[in-house]
Amino acid sequence: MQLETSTVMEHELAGGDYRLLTLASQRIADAVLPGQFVSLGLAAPADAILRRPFSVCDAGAGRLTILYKPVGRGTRAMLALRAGDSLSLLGPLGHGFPMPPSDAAQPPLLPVLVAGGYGVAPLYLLARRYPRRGLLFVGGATGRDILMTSAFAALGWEVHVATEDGSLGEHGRVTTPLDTWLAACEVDAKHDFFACGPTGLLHAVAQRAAAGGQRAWVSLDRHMGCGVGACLACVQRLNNDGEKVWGRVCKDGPVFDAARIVWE
Amino acid sequence: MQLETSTVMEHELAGGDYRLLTLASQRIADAVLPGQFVSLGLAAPADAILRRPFSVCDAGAGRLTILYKPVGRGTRAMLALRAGDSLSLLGPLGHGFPMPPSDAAQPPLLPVLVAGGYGVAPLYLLARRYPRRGLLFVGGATGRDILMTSAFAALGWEVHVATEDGSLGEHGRVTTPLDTWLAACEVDAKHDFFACGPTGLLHAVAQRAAAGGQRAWVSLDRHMGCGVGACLACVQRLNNDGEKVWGRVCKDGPVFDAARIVWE
Amino acid sequence: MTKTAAPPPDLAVTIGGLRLRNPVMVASGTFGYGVEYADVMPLAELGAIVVKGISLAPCAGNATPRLVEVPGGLVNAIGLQNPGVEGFIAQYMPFLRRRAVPVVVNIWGRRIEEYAEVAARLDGVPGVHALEVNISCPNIKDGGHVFGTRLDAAAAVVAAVRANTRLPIMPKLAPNVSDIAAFAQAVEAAGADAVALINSYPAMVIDVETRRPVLANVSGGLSGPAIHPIAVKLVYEAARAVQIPVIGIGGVSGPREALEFLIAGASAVQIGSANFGDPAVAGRVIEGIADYMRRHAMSSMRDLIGSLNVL
Amino acid sequence: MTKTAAPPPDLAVTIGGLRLRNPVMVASGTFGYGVEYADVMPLAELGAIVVKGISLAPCAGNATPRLVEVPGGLVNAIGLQNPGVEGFIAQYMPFLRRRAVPVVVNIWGRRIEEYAEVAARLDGVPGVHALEVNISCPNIKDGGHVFGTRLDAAAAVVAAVRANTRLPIMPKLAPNVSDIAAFAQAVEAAGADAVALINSYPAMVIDVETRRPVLANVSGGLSGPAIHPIAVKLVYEAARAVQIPVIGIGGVSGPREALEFLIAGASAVQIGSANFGDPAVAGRVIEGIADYMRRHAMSSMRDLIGSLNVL
Ligand SMILES: Cc1cc2nc3c(=O)[nH]c(=O)nc-3n(C[C@H](O)[C@H](O)[C@H](O)COP(=O)(O)OP(=O)(O)OC[C@H]3O[C@@H](n4cnc5c(N)ncnc54)[C@H](O)[C@@H]3O)c2cc1C
Ligand SMILES: Cc1cc2nc3c(=O)[nH]c(=O)nc-3n(C[C@H](O)[C@H](O)[C@H](O)COP(=O)(O)OP(=O)(O)OC[C@H]3O[C@@H](n4cnc5c(N)ncnc54)[C@H](O)[C@@H]3O)c2cc1C
Ligand SMILES: Cc1cc2nc3c(=O)[nH]c(=O)nc-3n(C[C@H](O)[C@H](O)[C@H](O)COP(=O)(O)O)c2cc1C
Ligand SMILES: Cc1cc2nc3c(=O)[nH]c(=O)nc-3n(C[C@H](O)[C@H](O)[C@H](O)COP(=O)(O)O)c2cc1C
Ligand code: FES
Ligand code: FES
Repeated sequence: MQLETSTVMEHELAGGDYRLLTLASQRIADAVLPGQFVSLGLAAPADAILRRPFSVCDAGAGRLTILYKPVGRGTRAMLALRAGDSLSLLGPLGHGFPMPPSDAAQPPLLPVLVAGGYGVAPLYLLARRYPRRGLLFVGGATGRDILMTSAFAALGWEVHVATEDGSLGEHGRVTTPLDTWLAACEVDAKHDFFACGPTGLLHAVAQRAAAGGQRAWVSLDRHMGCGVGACLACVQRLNNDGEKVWGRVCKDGPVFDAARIVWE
Repeated sequence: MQLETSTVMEHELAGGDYRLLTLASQRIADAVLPGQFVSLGLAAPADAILRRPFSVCDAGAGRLTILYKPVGRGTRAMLALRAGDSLSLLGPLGHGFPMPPSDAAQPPLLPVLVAGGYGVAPLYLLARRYPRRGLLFVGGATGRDILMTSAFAALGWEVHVATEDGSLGEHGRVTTPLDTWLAACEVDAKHDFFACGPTGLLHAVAQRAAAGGQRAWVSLDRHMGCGVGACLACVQRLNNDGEKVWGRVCKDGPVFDAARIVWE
Repeated sequence: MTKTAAPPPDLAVTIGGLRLRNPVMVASGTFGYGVEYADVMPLAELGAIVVKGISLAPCAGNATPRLVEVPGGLVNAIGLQNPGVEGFIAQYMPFLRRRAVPVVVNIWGRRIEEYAEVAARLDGVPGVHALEVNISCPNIKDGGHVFGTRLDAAAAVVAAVRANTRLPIMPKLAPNVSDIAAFAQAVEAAGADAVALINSYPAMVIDVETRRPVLANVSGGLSGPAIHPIAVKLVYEAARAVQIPVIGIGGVSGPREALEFLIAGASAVQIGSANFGDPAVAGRVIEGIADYMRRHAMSSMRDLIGSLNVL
Repeated sequence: MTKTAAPPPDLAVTIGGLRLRNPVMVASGTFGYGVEYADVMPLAELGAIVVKGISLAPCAGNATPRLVEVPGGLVNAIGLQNPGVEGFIAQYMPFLRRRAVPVVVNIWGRRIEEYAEVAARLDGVPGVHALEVNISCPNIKDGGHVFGTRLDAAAAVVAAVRANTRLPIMPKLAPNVSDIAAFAQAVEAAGADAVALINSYPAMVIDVETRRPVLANVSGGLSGPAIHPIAVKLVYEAARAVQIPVIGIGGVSGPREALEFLIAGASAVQIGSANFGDPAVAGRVIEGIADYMRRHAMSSMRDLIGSLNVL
């Protein structure tokens, strides 16, 4: 974990209301692993106390990109950031997705990514670094919430889209194309799920993984205080060998084995 | 008094750190009199509660200009204002300088303006509207604090400059050229003083006016709450026929007859 | 979002027998005597105006500086400068009487007898609709605040005022107590028709360069958004403790904060410091409450007041 | 501005016999157990670290949501989640002992005997330098806060802890009392070595759209810049009332707020919520105090502490 003063390099529309913000980073960009996040210290609004957490969408060579959606005071203030502006960057934070060693004897299982909205962000870094290509299932309310699909396709990943209003891809939730695909899989086919998005989506993936005897890794989104494990604001109930314990989403997660999560 | 949503038309450097900010105003610009002020409601910083008061430096034809110096949180945030930005404008506020009726039988006395720093602001509007030309004595710490002198000169006013570091005009306080001029005046010459600037300057003018049996009008600068006379934050001790009373600088002033002020 | 068919929501509330067209008042000391802001905030649109604190004799207030801005708030120590009750009636009531706005007079004293006397003088004055009894001003050395932090003293002031007026009376409570419910109950038992809270919170600002207090009075009262979450908690507790209406004050700067108070159990709210930043804020708050009620299909304030769902 | 010739100012202070290299601590509950922030804020630079509140048995804390941001502050209701005193010693003390930082353990209980027992277990644990006795947590239903708002209970807790430890003890006072001086004096008389104030202020936030409290615990504690002017007043009053050192807490987010506390009479300060926004804030505050002392030609903290000039 490092604290850097970082400079905005690029800030561009990513589709819909979403923005891609690229920051210069001396050390965090090189250290970050897929599924980890950073927290931004913003100068505005002046009465905001907390940093804002964002998954790292892409990183390397002294650059780090996040994909964000303006939803509240902090993210709306971020819209005013321009190239050259500086902000405080803390990271990498938390534990990301488990990555198979690239030199493993066994090839990794087929990776199946499931995303909603800005959930594609950590999955894109995963796709870039994963030793095997796989599939991305991505859903959203409308076509405006479907982001970065061509970037995944450019990496050679197979992309399936669903929107609730049917404006892009299949009509329905992301589980519609996912279930179609699962039904067509061989009965004993093994794959690993990686998911990021709204809780309902994560839960749906966890259920399918459990039903099929597969593993699923889900990235949780909780309102955070410190982002580093110190304040205990972001806790999530986990199963710990039958006992229920609190996990800190910021430090013990944000990525958890879906089987450990107590869904409420 | 009106409350308007106003738009920034121009925002330019006025010399030194000072800025001239010109706002579109439907009604306040036409109603304002020399020495009155407006208060700006700023969106940033988000945790600022109060509006910020500024003398009106120029006004007319739907435009209103203030001259300001960035000194604190609010005025520094104002530096970011760009043409097209909107802000809330309240005014005209307070009572300004007494203006002789332009159709009076008697010509008005010679107006002698004395200013320090942004004190030139209300005096410029006065100079523009006064039925008789006169003199401006303006002082500051350095030449960077001497503003708008060519604008006064262009109106045909005689300008005397003094700086404490001698970098522009005479070396010393504004009272140096003022006293030289006063000494050269005929003994029974009558003139009216109008002053705006730091309290020491106002007091010095008041003393000279009293000594010479002249009238002096001084514009006070007090930290304000409401700016409209409601909160009683900005009060100043005044002599009221021997009795000491509070005057509200925002409502009963900011311009007062110097003879009424209890200098402390 | 607006259901155009539905009749407009009725914002009227009744506080101690006094009917207000809406639950939004402007708070004492922040709106002068109404005349100062009348150009930009039509008084007739307000639920009520609470005027600056009035005492028996004229009061000069504190030395200056009297006010300082802090992040998210103000600290003030005006010191209750006012023209005295007779001066107030003579100078300001003629103007206020001509406006269709209920006038609540905020009163204070250094001794209980002073409160009683001010109340007596205001009883029957045309245009005065209610008395807000300030037992919580942090800015006068003697009296004022001590009444608001001692149960017996608080009750005694209210009883004395009660005995001297037929007007509805609403004591204004101090926030810096451990058990606000006890104070609300004490003044209810002493005859209050409603209870208003909170006054500004005792606070202090130091100029570190000069190592002097910024305010001439050394300390003052904190108001504004900074104290709002504290006020919501106190209003919630007070509203659960008494039968009389509660008036929520502290940090209202838009419809959201007003709605929080109402949902927590307040029957009305007051806007203080926010008037300085936006003189028309009261109008915005009234409109915002009406919009909210339309969106949530509420027809009267009964649907809103105390509608907090705890669980 | 810096006088290069002058020797560097000495920031050391002594709190109840414990010597701190500077007066800047990090506050309980906002810096975990040190390990969480150690990468970015070297622990050895701190005056001391105050760890998250520790109870006798492990405590699960409250349901979520536990924290909400408000303008100028936070409202939290973590509910004192902690691994219990033995868990704390086993899990965190080995790490902390290896760091050259004084460790202050914040302790709490639901009954006086629990406080006493936690204190006894920590007495003699290597690396534990002092106990901060939390009698003011607004977030647990029973115990905690009630001790901080009743004089006799506050004194009783402190006396019980005193009887069970040789470590310096510093009770942490509740802000929502009318007479902070009385509480400071009561705990001083009961054997406190120093007194820390303030804890977060009881507060509440309502989601107006759902008409539910935002926090699962219904209410929580307000911290951050919003409460700073309140804390300065309370620290000023406490410091004038007692002989023992006072530790100022509440809204420190830079050198200026820390200096206000010190000038008002605090011998040390704690930084809480501001750690979340800037994990290196404590370093900035320490540096800022040193700069200030250089600019004002102060050589030791004696020149600064209580230097307020009230005419
Ligand atoms: C690990 C992680 C990764 C993330 N990655 C991304 C990402 O890649 N891209 C992205 O766009 N966003 C991401 N987010 C979400 C992002 O952090 C938030 O959108 C952002 O913090 C919102 O800040 P704001 O100031 O705009 O909104 P705020 O104004 O702070 O709040 C937005 C909304 O949340 C509500 N809210 C605020 N605090 C709480 C609380 N304590 N409890 C309940 N509700 C609350 C508010 O009422 C409001 O409706 C991530 C979050 C986490 C935890
Ligand atoms: C009638 C009038 C006319 C004015 N005209 C002009 C003008 O034409 N041009 C111009 O540049 N300025 C003018 N001013 C001054 C201008 O209003 C201030 O410079 C501005 O409000 C500062 O705001 P800020 O947020 O930048 O500073 P702030 O950060 O609010 O404060 C600046 C300084 O003042 C101190 N301060 C703040 N509040 C108080 C208080 N209550 N008591 C004591 N000290 C305090 C602060 O500590 C700081 O040092 C005028 C003021 C008045 C009253
Ligand atoms: C400048 C100022 C003057 C005040 N004067 C009075 C007063 O005379 N009587 C009174 O009861 N309250 C007075 N108050 C307190 C307010 O009425 C109100 O209770 C407090 O400011 C909290 O509300 P707010 O956060 O909306 O400002 C004053 C507040 C301010 C800021
Ligand atoms: C998330 C959080 C957790 C806290 N936990 C504790 C605690 O366990 N024990 C305690 O005495 N104070 C606790 N506090 C209070 C702080 O130590 C401090 O007194 C308060 O936050 C005021 O300081 P600040 O304004 O600098 O945050 C906590 C505060 C926060 C914000
Ligand atoms: S956000 Fe503080 S522990 Fe997770
Ligand atoms: S600033 Fe409020 S009365 Fe002058």
